[in-house]
Amino acid sequence: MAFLASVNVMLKEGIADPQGQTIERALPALGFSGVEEVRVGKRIRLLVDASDEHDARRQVEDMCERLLANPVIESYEVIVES
Amino acid sequence: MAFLASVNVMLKEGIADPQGQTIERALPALGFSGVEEVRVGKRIRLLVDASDEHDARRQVEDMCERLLANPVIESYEVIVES
Amino acid sequence: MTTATSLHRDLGLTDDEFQQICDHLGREPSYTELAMFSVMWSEHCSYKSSRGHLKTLPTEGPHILVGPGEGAGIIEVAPGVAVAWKAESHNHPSFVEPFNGAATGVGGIVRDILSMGARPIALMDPLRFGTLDDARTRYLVDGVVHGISSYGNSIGVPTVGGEAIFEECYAENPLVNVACLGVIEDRLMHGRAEGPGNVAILIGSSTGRDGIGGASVLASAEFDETSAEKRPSVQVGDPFAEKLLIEACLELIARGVFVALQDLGAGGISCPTSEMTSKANTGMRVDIDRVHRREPGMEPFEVMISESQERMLAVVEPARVDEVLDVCRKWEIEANVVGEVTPSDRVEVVSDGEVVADVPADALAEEGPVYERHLERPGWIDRLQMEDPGDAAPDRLEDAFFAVLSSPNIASKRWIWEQYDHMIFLGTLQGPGGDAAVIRLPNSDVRVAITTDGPGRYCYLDPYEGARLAVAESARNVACVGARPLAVTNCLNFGNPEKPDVMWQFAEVIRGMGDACRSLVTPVTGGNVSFYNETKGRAIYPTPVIGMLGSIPEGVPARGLAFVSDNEPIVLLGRTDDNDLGGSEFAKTVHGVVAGRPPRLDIEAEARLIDLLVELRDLASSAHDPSAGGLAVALAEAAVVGGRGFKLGPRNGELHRWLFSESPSRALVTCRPDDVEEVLERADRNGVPAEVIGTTGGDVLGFAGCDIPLTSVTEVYEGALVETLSSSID
Amino acid sequence: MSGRVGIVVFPGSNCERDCEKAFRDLGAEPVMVWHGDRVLPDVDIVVLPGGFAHGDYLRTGALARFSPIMSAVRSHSGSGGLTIGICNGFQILCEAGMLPGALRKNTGLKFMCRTTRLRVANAETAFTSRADEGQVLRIPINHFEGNWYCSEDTLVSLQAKGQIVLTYLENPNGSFADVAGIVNEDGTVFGLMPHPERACEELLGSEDGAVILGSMLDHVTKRVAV
Ligand SMILES: Nc1ncnc2c1ncn2[C@@H]1O[C@H](COP(=O)(O)OP(=O)(O)O)[C@@H](O)[C@H]1O
Ligand SMILES: [Mg+2]
Repeated sequence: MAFLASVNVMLKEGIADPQGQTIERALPALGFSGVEEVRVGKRIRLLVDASDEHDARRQVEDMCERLLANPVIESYEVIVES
Repeated sequence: MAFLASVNVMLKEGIADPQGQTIERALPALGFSGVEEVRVGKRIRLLVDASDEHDARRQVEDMCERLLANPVIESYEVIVES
Repeated sequence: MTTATSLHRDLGLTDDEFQQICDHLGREPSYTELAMFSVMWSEHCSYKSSRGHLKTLPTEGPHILVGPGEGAGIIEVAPGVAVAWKAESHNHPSFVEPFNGAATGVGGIVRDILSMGARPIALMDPLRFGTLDDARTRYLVDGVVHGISSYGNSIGVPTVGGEAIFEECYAENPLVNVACLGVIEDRLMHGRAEGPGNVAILIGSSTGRDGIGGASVLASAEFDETSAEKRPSVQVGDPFAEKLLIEACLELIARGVFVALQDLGAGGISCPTSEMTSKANTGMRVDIDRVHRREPGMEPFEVMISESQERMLAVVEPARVDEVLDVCRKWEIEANVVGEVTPSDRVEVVSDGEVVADVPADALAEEGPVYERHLERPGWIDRLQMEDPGDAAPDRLEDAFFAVLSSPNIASKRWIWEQYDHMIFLGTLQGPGGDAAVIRLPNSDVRVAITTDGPGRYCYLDPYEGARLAVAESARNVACVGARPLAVTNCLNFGNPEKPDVMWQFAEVIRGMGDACRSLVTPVTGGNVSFYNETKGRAIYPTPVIGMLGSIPEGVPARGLAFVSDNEPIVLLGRTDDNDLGGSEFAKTVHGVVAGRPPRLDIEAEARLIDLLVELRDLASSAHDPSAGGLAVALAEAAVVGGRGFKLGPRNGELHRWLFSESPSRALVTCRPDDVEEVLERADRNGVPAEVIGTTGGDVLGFAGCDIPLTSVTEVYEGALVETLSSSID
Repeated sequence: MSGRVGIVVFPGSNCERDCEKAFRDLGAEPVMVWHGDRVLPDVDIVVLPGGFAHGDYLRTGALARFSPIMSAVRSHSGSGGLTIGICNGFQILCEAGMLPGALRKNTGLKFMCRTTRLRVANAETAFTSRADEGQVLRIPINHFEGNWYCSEDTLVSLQAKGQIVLTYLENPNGSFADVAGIVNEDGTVFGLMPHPERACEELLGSEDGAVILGSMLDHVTKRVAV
C-alpha cells in the first residue's frame, strides 16, 4: 500500500544559514518589513510502499538518517499521509 | 504580532526533477524498494509581523509571488501558525 | 573576574601549560582568558611541536619579499610585480562535514592571501582520500569537491589544479589542502597594529557560536568516537559574504585606508587582536559588546574564540573610520569599530564595562609553549625497506599497463576539475590536466606557474628521501611548462606528534625539504602544519604537500604535455634506473605492494634537468615528466591529450622496469625533426643524458613490441575515475 | 571601431572584468555600472555579466531583478538598445521576465566548466551577424543552473520567430531543445549560458566568442553611423 510522505529538512538551530540571512536582508527593499529569522531548508515528497502508516514513517525516517538529511548539520521532520 | 510561517516551494507537476530522480535511483542500493515519485523542493520558515493570521498569510503569499517562488517552474503553499 | 581551574584540561591545555598561563598573568586566568589561551596555544595556532624544526628551513632569497610568519609569502615574480602564495589544510573539518569543511577551507586560505593586500587569483586543491570501494569515501570525495566548487566558483577565483590521491591510510583521515595565489594590486599589507589611538574595525559576517573551539580543538585532538559531539561546531561557509569582503577590503586597501589588516581564522578574534599587537609592541582594548552577533546570549569567551567565517580585522586611523564604514555599506557588508590600539602591551577585553580579560599580547601570540618532542627512528622502517618492492614482471604487459592507467591515482581527474571554474580572469593559459598551471596575471603579460606535489608513499618508505622527491617533482613540474622554480609553500600532514616515530618522520621530512629547497634555490615562504591526522591509533602516511611557484618570462609560448603534431621525435631526458619501482604505482596496483626504497634522487641532476627544460622553451613543442606510473603513463597522457599516438624504438632488458620505473629527474620532450640535434646538443651541454626513444603520430601507442589502440587508452584514461565514482551519491 | 558598453556590476558579479577586457580588446569603450544606480550612463550596449549576483541563494538571479538599475536596463532595451545577459546575466533576464523561460539545475547535478560546441541557429540577429547560419562556435560554459526550460507552446513560438539563436551540439545540462541562447521578440535582448568573453583570444583556446561580441559592436556602430 502506497503512502504519501513529506520530509522537511532544516539546518539545526545555531548553524549559520547564509541563504536565510541573505533573503532576510533583501526583503525590506521589496517592501516587506518586520520579517525575521528566515531559514531555508529542503522539502522532499515521495510515495513509499508500506504495510501501514507506522511502517511508512519508520522507512522514511530511516531514509532521512541515511540519505535525505545530513545529520551533522540538519534536523528533519516526517509527515505521513495515507 | 509575530506569526510563524512556512512556505513549501516545489517544481510544478510535469517538470523533470533531477534531484528527485537521483534520490530515487540511490534508494534501492540502500535497501529501500518501492519508493516512487520523489520530488525535492525548498522549505522556507520565517517570522512575519502582522495584524492577524489572515494578514500574515497575505504578506507571505505576496513574498512568494514576487520572490520566493518562480511561477514559470515552481508552485508554492503557505502555512501560517500563530 | 570568574576564574576557572581544572577546566583547562577540557580545553586541551596541560597542567603544565596552565601553570605557565598563571605565571604570565601572576594569577589564575579568567574563564575568557583561559579560552583565549586554549585556542592560541593549540597546536594549530602555536605550532608548539613543529616550530623548532621549521626554523631550519631556508626562507630567504633575492625574490622573497616576505617569508614565513605573515598571512602568506610574498614573491617578486617580475620587476615590481609581487604575488602571494600560501597553502592551508582543512582536514578534520572536511572529514566531519565534507561540503562545508572544504568550502570553509577555501574561504580561509583566500582570506590569508587577502590579509597581505593581494587579490586572490588562483586556487589549487591537493586532496587525499581512502580507496573508492568504500561508500563513505565516495561520499567524502563528492562532498569535498562540491564544497570547493561551490565556494571557489562563487567568489570568482579559478581552481586551476590540484591533486587527488587515493590510499587506504587516508580512509578516516582525508586530507583537504588548499593553496592560493594572489597578486598585489596596490600595496602590500602587514598585520601590525601600529599607532596607539588607532581603532580596530571588525568587517564581515556576524559572529555566532560557530566552531567554538572548532578548528583549534578539532585540529589538535586525535579523532575518536567522541568526535561526534564536536559536530555541532561545524562552520557553514558563505561565499557571497566572502566575495563582498574581498571587494570591500581591496577597495579600501587601494584607498590606503588600512594601517593593518588580518583575517580571522582558527582562534577567532583572539588571534588578530593578539598577533597584530604583539608584532607592533602595542596593545588593544576590545569592546566585545560591539561585535555584531548572529545569536543572542553569547558569553564573552564565545565571542572571543568563535570561528564564524568571512571576517577580517582592520586597524584604521580614527579620521578614516567613516570612509571604511561607507565602503562597507556600499558592498552591503557589516563593519563595526570594536577596539582601540593602546600603548600598553596587553589585550584587554571589555564586556558590559567589565574587564573580562587582560592578557599580555606576547603571551598569547609569541610566548606559547614550544615542545622538543621525543623522536626516534622506528624499527619497522628498516624491515619495510628490506621487503620485496614488488618489481616482478607482470604476466601480461598490456594488462599491467591498463591496471596502472585505470588507477584513480593516475586516470584523468577531469570529473573533479570540470566542477571548478578554472577559466575566470582570462588568465588560465594552462589549466588542470598539465604538469603545472600557467597563470597570466591580470592586466599584464607576466606569467607564473604553480603546482602541488606530495608523494605520501615515498615519504612512508623514507621520509627524508620522500620529501626531497616531493620538492624535486614540484620544481620539475613547473620547469616542464617553461617556468623557473622560485619559491615553495607547503602543507605538512602528519599523525600524532606525541609519538616518537611520527615526530621522527616529521623531522626527516623537514630535513629533506630543507636540503632540496637549498639545492634548487627555492626558499620556503610559508606553509601549514597539520598534526593528529590519526584515527584509532592509525596514522596517515607522512604527507608533505609542496606548492611550487615559478615564473615565465613574457612572450614565451605556452608549452603543454600533449603531443602537438605527427612525426616529431620524442626525446627522453635524464637517466632511468630500472630499480626505481619501490613505492611505485606499478608495485601498488599490479602487485599490491608498498615496500622497499623510494626512487633515488640526485638533486644536482635534477637541477641540471630543470635548467635544460627552461632553456628549451624555444625548441620543445611539448614537455612532460614521468612521475607516478612512469614513462608508460607519461607517454599515454601526452598521446591521449594530444589525440595522436606514437611509436617507440626496440628495447632490450625487462620492458616493464623501463616503462614503470619512477626515476626522478626525467622529462619527455618533443620538437620539430630539424631541431632534434640542437635539443640533444643542449642536453649534452647541460650534462643531461638524452635519447630519442620514438616518434609521434598514428593511432596506436606503440610500446616496443606491444601496440595498444589510442581509442581504448583514451576511453580508460578519461573514464576510469568517473566509473568508480558514478556510484557516488549526492 | 567603437561602441559604448555598460557592464552592470552586482555585488556578487565576478565576470565583469573579463567582459571589460574582451570588449576593450575588440575596440569598444566599456564602463562599469553599479547595480544600485538608477540611471545608465550613455551606452549602446548593456552587459549583465556572469557571477553570483546576490550569492544566487534561493534562485539564481532571483534578487538581482529587483536592483534599481534594472528598470533603466528595461527602458534601454525598450528603446532599441542592445542588452546581453551572460550566464548569471541570462538567469537574471529570465527572472526579470525580459526573456522567456527559466533556468534549472543541470541534470547531472554538477557544476560544469568546459568548452562546448554551439550551433548558430539564427545568424540574422544583432548578436550573430558575424556568423553564418549553422556555423559551429567553440565557447566555454561555466554554470550549475544552465538547464533552460519553457513550455511547449512557448518553444514553438520561439522557434517560429527565430528567437532561438544558439543550441548545443552536445547538450551538457539537459536544456530544453538543446537551447543555449535566445533573444526576445524585438531582437534587442540576448541571453546565453556560454561565456563569449572567455573565447576572444587564441591564447585561451578559441576566438569564437568575438563573433558574438563583435556582431553587437558592428550593429551599434552601424546604428551610430546612420
Ligand atoms: N583535485 C584536483 N583539482 C584540480 N585539478 C586536479 C586535481 N587532481 C588532479 N588535478 C590535475 O590533474 C593533473 C594530473 O595531476 P598529477 O598526476 O598530480 O600531475 P603530476 O603527476 O604532473 O604532478 C594535474 O594537472 C592536476 O592539476
Ligand atoms: Mg608531472
